[in-house]
Amino acid sequence: MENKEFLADRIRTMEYHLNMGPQHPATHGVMRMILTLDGEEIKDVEPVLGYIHRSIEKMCERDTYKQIIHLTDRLDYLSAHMNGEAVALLVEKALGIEVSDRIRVIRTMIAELTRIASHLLWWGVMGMDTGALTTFMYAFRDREMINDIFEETCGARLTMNYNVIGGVRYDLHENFQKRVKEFIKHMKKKLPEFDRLLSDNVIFRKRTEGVGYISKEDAIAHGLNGPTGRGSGFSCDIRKIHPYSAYDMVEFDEILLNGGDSFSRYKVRILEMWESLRILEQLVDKIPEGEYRMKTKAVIKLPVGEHLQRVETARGDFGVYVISDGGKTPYRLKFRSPGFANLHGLNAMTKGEKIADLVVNFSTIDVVVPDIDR
Amino acid sequence: MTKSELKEKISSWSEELNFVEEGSEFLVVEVPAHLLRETALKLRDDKDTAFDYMFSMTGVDYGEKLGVVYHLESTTHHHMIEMKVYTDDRENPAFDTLSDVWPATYLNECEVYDFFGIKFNNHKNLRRIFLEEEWKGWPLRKDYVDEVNMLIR
Amino acid sequence: MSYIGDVIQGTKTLLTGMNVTGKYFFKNLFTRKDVITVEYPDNIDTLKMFDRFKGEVVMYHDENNHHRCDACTLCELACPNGSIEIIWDKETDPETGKSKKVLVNHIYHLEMCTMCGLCIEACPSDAIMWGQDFHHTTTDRANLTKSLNRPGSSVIPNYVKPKK
Amino acid sequence: MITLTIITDWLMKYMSADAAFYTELVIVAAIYLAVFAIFGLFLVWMERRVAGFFQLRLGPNRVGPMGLLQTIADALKLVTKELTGTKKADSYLYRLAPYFVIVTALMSMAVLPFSAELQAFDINIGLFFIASVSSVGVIGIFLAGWASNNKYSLIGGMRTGIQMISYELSVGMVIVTMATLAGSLRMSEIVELQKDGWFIFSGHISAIIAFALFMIAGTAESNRTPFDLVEAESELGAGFHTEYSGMNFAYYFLAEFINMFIISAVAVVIFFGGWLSPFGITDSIPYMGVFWFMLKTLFIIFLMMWFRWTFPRLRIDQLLTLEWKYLIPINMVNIVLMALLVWLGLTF
Repeated sequence: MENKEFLADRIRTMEYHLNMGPQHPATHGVMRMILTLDGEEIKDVEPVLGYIHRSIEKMCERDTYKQIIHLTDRLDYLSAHMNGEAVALLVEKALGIEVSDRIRVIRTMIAELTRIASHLLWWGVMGMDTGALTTFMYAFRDREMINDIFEETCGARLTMNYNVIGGVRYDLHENFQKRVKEFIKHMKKKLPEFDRLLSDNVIFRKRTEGVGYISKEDAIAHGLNGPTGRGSGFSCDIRKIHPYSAYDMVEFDEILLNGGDSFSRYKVRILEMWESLRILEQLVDKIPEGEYRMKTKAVIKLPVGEHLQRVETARGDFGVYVISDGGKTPYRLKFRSPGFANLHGLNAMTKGEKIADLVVNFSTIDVVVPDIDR
Repeated sequence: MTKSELKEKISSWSEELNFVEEGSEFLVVEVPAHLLRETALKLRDDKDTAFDYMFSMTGVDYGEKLGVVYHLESTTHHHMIEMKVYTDDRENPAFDTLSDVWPATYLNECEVYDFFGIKFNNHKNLRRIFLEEEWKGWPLRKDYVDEVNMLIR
Repeated sequence: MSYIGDVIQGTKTLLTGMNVTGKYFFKNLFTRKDVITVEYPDNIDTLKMFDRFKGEVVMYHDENNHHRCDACTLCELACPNGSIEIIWDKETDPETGKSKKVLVNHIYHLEMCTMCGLCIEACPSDAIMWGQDFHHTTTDRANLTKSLNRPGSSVIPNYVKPKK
Repeated sequence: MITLTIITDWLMKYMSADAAFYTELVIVAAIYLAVFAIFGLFLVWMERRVAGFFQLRLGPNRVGPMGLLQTIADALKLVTKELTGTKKADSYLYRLAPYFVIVTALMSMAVLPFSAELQAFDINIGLFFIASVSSVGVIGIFLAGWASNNKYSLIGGMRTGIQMISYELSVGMVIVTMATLAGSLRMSEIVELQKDGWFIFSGHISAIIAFALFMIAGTAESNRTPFDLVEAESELGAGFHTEYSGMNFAYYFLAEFINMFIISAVAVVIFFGGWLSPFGITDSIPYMGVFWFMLKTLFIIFLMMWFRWTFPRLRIDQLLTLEWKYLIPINMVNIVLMALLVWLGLTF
């Protein structure tokens, strides 16, 4: 007993700080985390942000509503379409513009394709973060097909800037339906392969199951949303709760898993790809005829007051909040970014786990840094 | 609950709460700064309101006043409310932190402090989260001037 | 015996994974069929971009070196980033005697352009449009500032704006 | 003792026996160094091409035929790079560490029997020599982690200690298992014994289990995915060699591949009959053994590459769980099983 006290007095461990980032392969961009570590065990995670802050909210106060949309592409570039859709929907709602069914369906289809593309990229990177480097190229092979669809119809592969107020910029390309059908067929073959390669792998299971647990109550309190929140059983799919565009026209399930660990969050995204395919399948043959772009005024002024529009991006609950003073530009515009909220959950998930778990958890909350550093 | 039911419910808590129904699709509660924590706790814990999900927190510069807008949602009832709080003090604005009521506000409060200079009392680690510590001024305030980097049209 | 069961099950999942990657390996080793990358500078001649591809903004010139821009500056106003500057001059029309704007230089800052397309949409006479070229790499930023109207070009005589 | 007698005989014509002996040592060492530096580069190229095919890419194919000269170009680039280091690093240990790793890697080369005629140093404890020498290499990695004065390196270095000490055990136990079957530790003798049947077949189930265990432990020994916690790109940046640049970095890189080669070569010797050709088809041709030895070794290396480009990485505690809860107990049972097989004469 005496000996034990003697040792405890002289041999002690010391907590130390480790700077993870801004140049680190696991931070998915320029982000920095200050870790407080005891050996390899994490005591605290404090994110330090702002390395690519561009002050988009301030720029929006300067720009007209038409010009804002192209800035939203640069927020969460993997859900570029959905971000733009949020602004377009907000302005349409405020001005009372009824868009045609064709526009709604086109927007929904592009949004679901974007969601699959985003989840595919996430899947590839998730594999890389756990050390399986090959997943990345497999994911990019399939993502390439979506990017080709986008390029043909929207003119760009990533920051498409396809939304305009009152519709979309171009009509669908004549090859669109054919390509989407091809993609659905291809993807249905490849998704089970993803499971065989990574999801079922015993090492991967061990790395993710039971790691980074966060309960439903904590998830809600920390504001986790999107697939991250749904992995904890928090029903937060805006497509279901506040349907917009064509989501009330299609059948799909909100994926809810109650595990709360990294594997649940992983599985939610995999299953969401299946759901997105299901939505695409329902819509691809039934794109209604109609206008692809409604006529709008040359100068758009929102009525005085406050406007809020929420959409479900690939990362979660994206919100645009505009305070208008009746002018051409918003008085104050706030982008509620899903990644920023999810990032805060990281600390709660990771405390007491190892560095390797931090990397996995960080990967499963799927942040895109420009989305956080708006 | 609908807008009017919410109003009825919340107005019974205190007479100092002010309600606005125009200009927004949600009910807006204007809370005096000293009642902020108390109201927030009630909004979260009362079974009929149960606003457990802090959706968004926005700092706003209204000209003379500075304010913070909280968008709250209930995950059980799926209703939303806007909670607003103002201060006239532009030199040293401060509110109570809500980071223990809704942990989601923790980083958001840092963001509001960073851009508007609104302090949050009792916040564990209030810092400039996006800008560097040496940055002068509060960029999203309307009176912020940066002649070098800002392109004004 | 969950211990032995675990070992067997684990090994099985590992072998399934190896099966997936192995198939691609041998297919690529012998046929290169699943290779998805392209050898970029080699395929430069066959590489064709989609019609709607947004590579850069270009100005339409016809065979007589005429363009359709009458320097109305709507594109300059529409641009969110200030990537377009239009330098114009006043000139008297010899036929009607009225003075009108004439384009001197349509300066396009490619380095600031975000390909949002608002300028092309704003243009009432379809003078500017998307170009499909994407080889913008250069060693000097100054090379990215371009003049869209060709030297010596002029507006199409008696051009009437289409009504939008 | 089978040795490189041709060189000795040739040298004897020009100088005394003693001088010839020492000159021979120098010449053989120089040849080995040169050949294995080149071979290491070849392995790097092979890894990149193989990775390319696994990942639906082509891999390096521009420099030289099939990109074969790519790694030479890379090595030239690395030679010309500045050697950087941190200010507060322990500069003596920092410079020393890479040599520890590369020298021990090359030392193990000496005992490998490439063919019946080609073996530099045939001692009667060959397998034991390899096991002990390769465990010295860990000190180099340890030193690198400590001396770099970088926390990422330090964590990487600490992980190495844990990992190497654990997995040395498994490798050793597999060697014990196979030595039970062979009854010898001399490399050339082990190979000769397999003339009637490679040990992987003659050892029944026990040898197959031993082979699986050896592959796992061997992959861990050479710090490759799924056991590359030491470098763990997504966690530690580059782990113990974060602060190294230029040639110092290249030594680590080369050592990794040479270690991989040694592990594979040992596997070939104790399981797949070393230089022996299948069914003895070319056994009468001298030096043909080199071809078979290399072919088998490359196949095992390919297997390790296959692991690397398929599996995710383990966590440090899972790494230890795997070793102490699975590999060691199975290994122990396997030794008993093998002993029984040998005792009962059930081997071929």
